[in-house]
Amino acid sequence: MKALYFAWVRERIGLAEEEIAPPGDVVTVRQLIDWLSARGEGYAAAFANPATIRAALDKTHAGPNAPIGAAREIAFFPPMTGG
Amino acid sequence: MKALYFAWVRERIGLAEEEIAPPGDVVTVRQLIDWLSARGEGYAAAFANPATIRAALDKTHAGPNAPIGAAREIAFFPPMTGG
Amino acid sequence: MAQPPAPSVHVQAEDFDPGREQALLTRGRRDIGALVSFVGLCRDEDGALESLELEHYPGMAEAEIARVADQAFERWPLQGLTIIHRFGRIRVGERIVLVIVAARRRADAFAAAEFLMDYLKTRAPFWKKERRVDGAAGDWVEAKSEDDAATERWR
Amino acid sequence: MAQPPAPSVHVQAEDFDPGREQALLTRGRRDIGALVSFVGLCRDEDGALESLELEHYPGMAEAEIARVADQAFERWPLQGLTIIHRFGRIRVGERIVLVIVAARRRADAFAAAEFLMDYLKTRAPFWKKERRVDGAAGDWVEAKSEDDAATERWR
Repeated sequence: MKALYFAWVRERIGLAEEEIAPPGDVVTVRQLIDWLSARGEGYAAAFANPATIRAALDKTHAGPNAPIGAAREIAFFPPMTGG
Repeated sequence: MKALYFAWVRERIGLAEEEIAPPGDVVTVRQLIDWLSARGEGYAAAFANPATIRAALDKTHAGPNAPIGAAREIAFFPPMTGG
Repeated sequence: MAQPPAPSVHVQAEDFDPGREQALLTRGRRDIGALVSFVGLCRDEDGALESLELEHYPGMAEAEIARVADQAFERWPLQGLTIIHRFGRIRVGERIVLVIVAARRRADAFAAAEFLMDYLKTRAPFWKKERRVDGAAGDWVEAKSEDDAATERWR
Repeated sequence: MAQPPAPSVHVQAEDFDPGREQALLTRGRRDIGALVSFVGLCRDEDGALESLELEHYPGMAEAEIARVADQAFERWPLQGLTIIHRFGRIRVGERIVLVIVAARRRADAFAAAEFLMDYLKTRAPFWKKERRVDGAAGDWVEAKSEDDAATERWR
């Protein structure tokens, strides 16, 4: 699946997007965050405070317990500050 | 003093404005309405339902018990429908 | 921080340009974060209305709108305010009234704009008479008790 | 009564013209009594800010704004709706976002406009980074808990 990162999540990870292939036991958004956090310092810094991380599955907001399912795209970003 | 009439108050009285000289015992707006009502059919029709009459003394809203005092201009009109 | 300008209040027969008025209010300003504008239009109920004839009390209309504007400045931190109210013949689809509120924050701008419209409806000396498509003079528009209720909630 | 048109939603780098958008929304209409427009502008806090860089999530931004617009149409009887949100570099004093709501009655137009702004603030995928006058990259603007509270009141 494709992972997208925005704002300071993008800056800390150092990537705007990448292909990821999480193992089968990564079922929820929260589990995917934990799995990504173990990939390196940038990821660990980006996901250090899960309370400040928002996620979207196929461009729809998703909570930490949402199942990733067959989503083709997951995005991580800070709380929104548009408007 | 000058009396001004607006909207259907004006139409029923048949005048937009006139000079009036109420006697000294006409002290409040309500008493002036009663005094005017006795001047003829048009006035009586205009002021038949005091609940639908608003007044202004020198271009400031005034309630029925407000003293006319030294006001130079009094206006009578229906509830406002601007905006 | 610059002193907010005095409210701009106009009572006029001519139409106005909402975009131009917004631009005038914000030109060169760095302190405005939110601009709420309200335009009231002459709406047709059932195809029978040709226009409204708006009568007003010259002098009192301007004074009363200015009083309401001052109240808005006392109640909310505002950066600017424009109010235009037309009188005379206004056809269906045409603009009647404009309120623009500039503020740092959107909640203040929204609240002040709604307050101003509620107060203008019930306190500004304007009266609407209907003119019908068939040429007949229509009725005077009656004041709505819901407008009084809307005004009451600001007390 | 004509069916209200679909919401007009645009996510773009270019500036917009609020007056033109209002005119487009009301042109030829007889059923609109109230037009509430909100413009959010880039405000300078203390003279140190040069501009904001607005990052967004292409595709999701449009989709999320359209979802919020649909919710507004479900909650209030509306006659038309335009939403424009810019991205990219926006200097102090420039416009960021536009919401225009057309309705028969002003209470519906005001409520829907405020609802839309509250929801856009907390749900539309945009993020603001400050660029300072001294050339330094500033901070990412932090989400405000008051914005969450503003959104909560519509539940």
